[in-house]
Amino acid sequence: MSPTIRKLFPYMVVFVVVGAMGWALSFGTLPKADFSFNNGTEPKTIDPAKATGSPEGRIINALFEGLLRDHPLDVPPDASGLTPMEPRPAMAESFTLSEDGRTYTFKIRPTARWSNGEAVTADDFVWSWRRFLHPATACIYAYQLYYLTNAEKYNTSVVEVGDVVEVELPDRPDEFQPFPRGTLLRGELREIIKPPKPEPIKDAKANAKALSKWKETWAYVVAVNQQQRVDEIQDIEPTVRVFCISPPKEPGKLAAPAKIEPCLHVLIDFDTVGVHATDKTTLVVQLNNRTPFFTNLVAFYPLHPVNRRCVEKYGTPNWTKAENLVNNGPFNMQFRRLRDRVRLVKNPEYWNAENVALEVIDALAVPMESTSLNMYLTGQLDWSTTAPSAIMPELSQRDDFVRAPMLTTYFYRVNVNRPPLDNPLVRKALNRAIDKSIICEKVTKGGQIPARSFVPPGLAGFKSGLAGDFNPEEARKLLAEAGYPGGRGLRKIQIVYNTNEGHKMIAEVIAQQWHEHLNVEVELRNLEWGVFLNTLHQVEYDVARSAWIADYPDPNTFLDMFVTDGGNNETGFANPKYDQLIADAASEPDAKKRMEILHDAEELLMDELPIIPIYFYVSVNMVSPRVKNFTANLQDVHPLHLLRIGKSK
Amino acid sequence: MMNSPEQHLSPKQHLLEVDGLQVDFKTDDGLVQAVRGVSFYLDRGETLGIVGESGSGKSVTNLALMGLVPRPPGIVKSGRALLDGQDLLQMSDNALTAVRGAKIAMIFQDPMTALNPFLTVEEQLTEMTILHLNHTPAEARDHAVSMLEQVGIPGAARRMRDYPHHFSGGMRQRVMIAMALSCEPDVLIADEPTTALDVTIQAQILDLMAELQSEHQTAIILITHDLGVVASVCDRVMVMYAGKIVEEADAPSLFANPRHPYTMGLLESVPRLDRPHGVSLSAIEGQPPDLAHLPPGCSFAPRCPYALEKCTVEAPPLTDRIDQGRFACFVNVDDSEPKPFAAKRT
Amino acid sequence: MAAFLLKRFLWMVLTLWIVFTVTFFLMRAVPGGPFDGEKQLSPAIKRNIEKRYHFDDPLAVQYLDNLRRAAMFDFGPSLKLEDYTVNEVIAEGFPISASLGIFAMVFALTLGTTAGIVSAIKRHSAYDVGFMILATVGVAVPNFVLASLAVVVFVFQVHLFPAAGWGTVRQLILPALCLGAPFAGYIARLTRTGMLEVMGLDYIRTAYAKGLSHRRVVLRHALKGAITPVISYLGPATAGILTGSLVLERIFAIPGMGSHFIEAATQRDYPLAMGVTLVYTFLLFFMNTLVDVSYALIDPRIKLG
Amino acid sequence: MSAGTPSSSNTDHDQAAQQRRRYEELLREAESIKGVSLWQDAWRRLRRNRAAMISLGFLVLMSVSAVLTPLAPLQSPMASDLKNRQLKPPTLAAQTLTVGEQSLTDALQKFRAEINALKQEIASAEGEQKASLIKEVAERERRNHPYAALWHHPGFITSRLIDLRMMLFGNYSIPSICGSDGLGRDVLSRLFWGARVSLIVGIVGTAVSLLIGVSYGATAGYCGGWVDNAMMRFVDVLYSVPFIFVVIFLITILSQDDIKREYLEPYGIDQIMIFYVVIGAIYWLTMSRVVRGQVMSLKHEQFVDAARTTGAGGMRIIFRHLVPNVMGVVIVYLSLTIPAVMLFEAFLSFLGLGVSPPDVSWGLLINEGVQVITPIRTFWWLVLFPGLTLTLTLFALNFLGDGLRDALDPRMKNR
Repeated sequence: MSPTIRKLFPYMVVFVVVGAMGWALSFGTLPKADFSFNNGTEPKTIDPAKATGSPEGRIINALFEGLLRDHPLDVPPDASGLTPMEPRPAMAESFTLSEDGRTYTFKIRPTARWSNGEAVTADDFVWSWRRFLHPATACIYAYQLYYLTNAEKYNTSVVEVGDVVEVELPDRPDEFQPFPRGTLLRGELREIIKPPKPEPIKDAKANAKALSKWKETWAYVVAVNQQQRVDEIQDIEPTVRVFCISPPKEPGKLAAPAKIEPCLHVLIDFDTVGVHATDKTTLVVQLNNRTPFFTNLVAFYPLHPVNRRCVEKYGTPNWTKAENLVNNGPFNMQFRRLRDRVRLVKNPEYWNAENVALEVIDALAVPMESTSLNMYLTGQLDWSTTAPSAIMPELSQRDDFVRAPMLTTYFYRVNVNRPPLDNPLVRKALNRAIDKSIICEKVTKGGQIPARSFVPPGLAGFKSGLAGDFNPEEARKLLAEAGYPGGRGLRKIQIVYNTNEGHKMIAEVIAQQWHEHLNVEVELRNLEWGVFLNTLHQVEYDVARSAWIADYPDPNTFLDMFVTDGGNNETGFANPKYDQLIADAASEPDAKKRMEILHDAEELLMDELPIIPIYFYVSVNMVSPRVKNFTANLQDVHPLHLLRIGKSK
Repeated sequence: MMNSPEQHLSPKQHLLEVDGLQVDFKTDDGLVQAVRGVSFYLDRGETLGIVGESGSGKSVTNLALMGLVPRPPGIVKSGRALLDGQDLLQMSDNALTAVRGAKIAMIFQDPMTALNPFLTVEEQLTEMTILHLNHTPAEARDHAVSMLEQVGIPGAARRMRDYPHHFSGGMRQRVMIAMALSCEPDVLIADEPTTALDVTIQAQILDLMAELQSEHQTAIILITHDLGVVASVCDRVMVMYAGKIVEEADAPSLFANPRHPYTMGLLESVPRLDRPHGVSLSAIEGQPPDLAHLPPGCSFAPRCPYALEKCTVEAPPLTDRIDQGRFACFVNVDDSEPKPFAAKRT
Repeated sequence: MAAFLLKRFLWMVLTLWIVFTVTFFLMRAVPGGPFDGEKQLSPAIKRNIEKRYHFDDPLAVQYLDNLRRAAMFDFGPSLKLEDYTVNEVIAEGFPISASLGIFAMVFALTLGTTAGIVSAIKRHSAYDVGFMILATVGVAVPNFVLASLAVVVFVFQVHLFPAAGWGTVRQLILPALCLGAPFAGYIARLTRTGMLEVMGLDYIRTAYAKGLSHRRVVLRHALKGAITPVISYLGPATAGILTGSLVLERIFAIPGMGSHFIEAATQRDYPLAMGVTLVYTFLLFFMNTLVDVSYALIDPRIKLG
Repeated sequence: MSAGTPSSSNTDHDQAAQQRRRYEELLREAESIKGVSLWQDAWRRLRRNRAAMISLGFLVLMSVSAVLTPLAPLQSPMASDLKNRQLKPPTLAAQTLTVGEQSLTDALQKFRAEINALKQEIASAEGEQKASLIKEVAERERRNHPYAALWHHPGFITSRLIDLRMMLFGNYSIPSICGSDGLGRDVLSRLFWGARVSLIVGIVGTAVSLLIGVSYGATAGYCGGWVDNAMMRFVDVLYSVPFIFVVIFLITILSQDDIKREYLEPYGIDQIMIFYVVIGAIYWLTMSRVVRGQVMSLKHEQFVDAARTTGAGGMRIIFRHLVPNVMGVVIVYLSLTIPAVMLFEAFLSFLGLGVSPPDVSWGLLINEGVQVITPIRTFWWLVLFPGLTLTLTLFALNFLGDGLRDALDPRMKNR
């Protein structure tokens, strides 16, 4: 290399460094928002259908609006500081419920508008719910609509002979996008031709996979009489056609009455699902059973509508980009910076825009509790949704500390298939050897409530079934009764928890209590989140830390988890009596009686103890005194459009 | 005539006057007295050779003149070194920078490491003349090319842009010489300039130095332990041992008539064509003394075949030789018999 | 030069391929999949998702398919940040990590070399002792401790900087300083040692003998030789800056790439983890190459090859 | 010697003998001057470096106290007292060892009495009953031993050390002069027990890297040619792998329950060992480069040729002749790797991938401390003491490393 280059080298370095620094500084400074809050983590998605967590919920509730919306009652807070919430008309200006409690008729508000100025219609809801339930959208929360007639069948692609079905042909405009869809054919399902069932495989996971693969090779014989392309439905001459999702390579093997055609889905016709638009502003919803909490569900964000044109034009995930998004809530998304913030600005097209006080909101993603607190204390945040537990006692002395019970339970799952934990006496002993009050008092320190039941208190009309409380003497007796006097003969028990300082401390305390009171040897195992979840699903643990947040304010959201083979059971617990009680409750028309049945179910659960409840969460919020209209409630929901900035005292 | 000490000290007559120079080093082993009261002079245009074993203080003496004794651990304890009437040892760092390179230049032993490997020859040559002669870069460049041509580097203009590692050892020493002489200094200190070079190249370099000396009237101090080099180049020779001058004389006189046993030892250890065949070379027995723990008396005494009882107690002063010169020994070597060596531990 | 770069490029491709392969199989060997959520999915829906992301193909097919797409810089959609593709995630996070890294590095280099030179020149002085103790503290204190303490001091005691967040220069300073501190310490020590070593070399004596001023000798003659160890340290330092920022991104709520990696790994977001890993590999390789080139630029004796 | 012994004629014999004597004398003298070996010389220089000596003393003290922790009258590192001692600042209030309500000595006495009673029963029992009783005793020894409540799985040696401690100090234990943590555990005791883990992680992790790095580097350097080329290219490639991520993967996989049970536990491998291996696997790269460079420059030295002429094989030359000669550089590098490894452990603890409770390490302690640094209230003792111990240790290691480098590098001799 020539000396000239070498001589220039230091200057080049300086030039590059200065350039790099200039570039690094070029990320412009943002104008300050009216109101900033810590949303916890980066929302996984702002697609209402796909979101599941509360950070997502806060953003989606600001961007979108459902038929109803949770609104605090205009009453002063009760003794525990709670203001009850009720679902109030939002996109729907009113609704009626039929005599049998199974048909809701919603009237869409004529002033309801999308952010692009178009009117929100009943069809938008039908389409959005259809997308929500469609198996290709793969929504985790789809079961929230299983109360609608045939919704579960549609979602899980179950069809029976005699059903009217819709068949989607593989001619989608964009094969990777489920919407817009390909040509839909409708007709009656005449027959399902099934190839021989595969041999069962020992490994449950592999077996399930093999079965669902096998299911894809079924051939469906359909008498097609309707065709739908884009939006036009045509009645056509009935013809018998045969469809298969993955057609066999040698078609001769299946004795089909016609040529086997490939298709993407064979689902029960969505027209049979209980949601219809009778005109532009009328939405009729039919339910399987009387469902007292259905209005809560309707206000829940997964059921918020999305704009069909927007979704179909840009596709997933591009339609959620700030520049593409069409929404109907009180705020629009100005921009979104990954792991930094979502900036919301007031939506002028919102029907109730005149009552929305905040113009610009920043939803920051600050995952560390201490950082969030620091930012709150220095005025970078007006609302912090978490606080470090070590200084809870100090924080709770402050006026800006808002604490309220929550519909969330912290509990330990116990693997009931593994000896010695298969013995209910052992589980009872373990439960009674945990001093839960000291955990709440000294470890979590946020005013959490020691739990003796699984369902948190505060649900109107529900009386919890209780488990035994802390009593080391009794615990020892139970353990001796189970055949392990003084803990002898009992093997080492392992507690698994996911990486978190709080979980670790609780596990350490419980381990010590079990050792102290029962002489049970305990091993702790810290798992990182992915592995932890897998361990849970495979039910490959002894005792695992868990928590459950209510999806809607009803005991059912807690109790129906533990039906035999329930998706979220994950303890191996199976009790036909329990299953029966849950099923009875679901079809019981009388609200009071239903609550009694649920009480019996919980009593049974607390007697069997596949789970050991530890404590009920409280929501902890630090809210700047200049923020008005912030109310504490059981769901820890704080609608942003109601907040106002006032003068601090 | 010129051999009395008083005249030695007269400032007007000599280009460089060193008087009572003492340099110490603080080391892990204690205080090392590297130079212990050295006095000498240098005239314009003459070549003074300094010989002695490694560690005898010859390099340190000259580094002290340049103000280059590493501090710490070195300290110039006392002495004067007058160059044109200015005391080099008393000068501030800033004043010294004006003298170094401009009035006294230095060539080092190992041309392989003495040039900065990170800079081109041009950069290294021109920065001196820009500094001392106020050359513009263009002038400095022309001057550098002419200097390189003078020292006999072919294609000088082209090679200016080369780095030291592109040159061979001899060429590098030529570059060093060009650099040292580029400001036409009064004194050139050459610290073993040929030791690291091939024999054929040695001669070339020495010739070159002699040639340039006659051209520029530069005084040269040639530090070496090669007596052959001294014999062929130097006007005067100074022999150093353990930080002291043990003998000093005109080159021919010294070779013909060494007065100090150490000088004799040195001369005997050099192969000579005029020596009868079969007589083996004799090395000076024993090891040079540990400068941190010098024996009392003459520091050569433990190795000296002529040593007297007195020598181990009292250090001999420098006395005049019969010809021009001085030596430091109590013994008249012509009258004494050397004793066989018996190792004496210090 | 061109031959060197070409050779390097080929090595980089090989390295990226190895990293790709190892990461691919390692990720799939780790238990737990991307769709194990807290709430269980019905098998039919799970199957739908797996089909969409081609997780039902045989592993070899997936491998080749992913490799083909990765070769075209397409890592596909993120599985956990559902509104983003991996490329978008990297495009948003990388500039932030990079600017944090640049500032930290500039700070570390400026402070480190200055302190190192001063220490070496004023050897055994109070400056030297002070700087070296500070440098060692910088190296010895874990940076999450440093950051936590810095927040308490510089945010709450002295109201100099905002507590956290990203977007303004003031928000950048504190994390950059915390990130750069250990590197500044290390660089200071390297520079000092290098300087001491170089100052004892013959050519420095030559430079002094030429009558150059102290300052000129240090800056023009000694510095280049003294900082070569620093240059070669910059390669590994880049790796350190990358992982160091991971901790600081958490503490200072900075939306860089570090958190993505940890979360992608723990949540089994295969495409994102792959994308981020390959970007980091590329970055490391790029920096190492840059270091080699600058080494050759500074030291004319070194031939690239 | 033969060169100096002329054998031409008898008349020369005396002269030859004389000459030989002189040579021998010369040789002796030379030896006396060389006198000290490289290591002695280095040690001499090191001793003069005050910072390095203080560091060395500190580290020795630290290691000794870590080894002898069970012997020290410390409180239990795991017994928590949420009711009375949660997050209490440093105090001088006396503490004793208790198990539940009673003191440890009482509990021990009671326990021993029970065991003795059982043992007597064994003596009188027969057949099946005897077998079951023996089993019972064994289980009680393991499970119901009062130590189990206060120390996490003390091994045989640790238990005996605790026995000795009980004999020496009884129930007395040092007050919580470093405060107590969020679960009411004594920080001082946790620091000491954490030192055992952290120092072992540092030392063993580094030792693993040493083992791999030195073997690999020495082999590559000695073989040279294409072998060296290939081996070093491999290292180059690995240099560009973002290892931290690989580590996170590895640690999660290997700590997986089924993998652990099936592949690791039968061989007595636990998580902490995985940690060592993984760390060794990262840090060997630089080590191998350093060693290779040294070996390359040494392998043409005469002593290697000499060894070769005596018929030593490649392996023998590498490990017997070359490796000892590169130890100086390696030791310096080691003293700088240990701090890096300990910091890495702290980093992993920050990510929640460190040791699992109730085991404790400094990284874990510091992380717990950092969690409670808040502007509202800071539990300073939770940060200060662990932070200080770790920082001081790393500090000492760094200074010692510097000192060693100066001492072993002859060029730095006079500086």
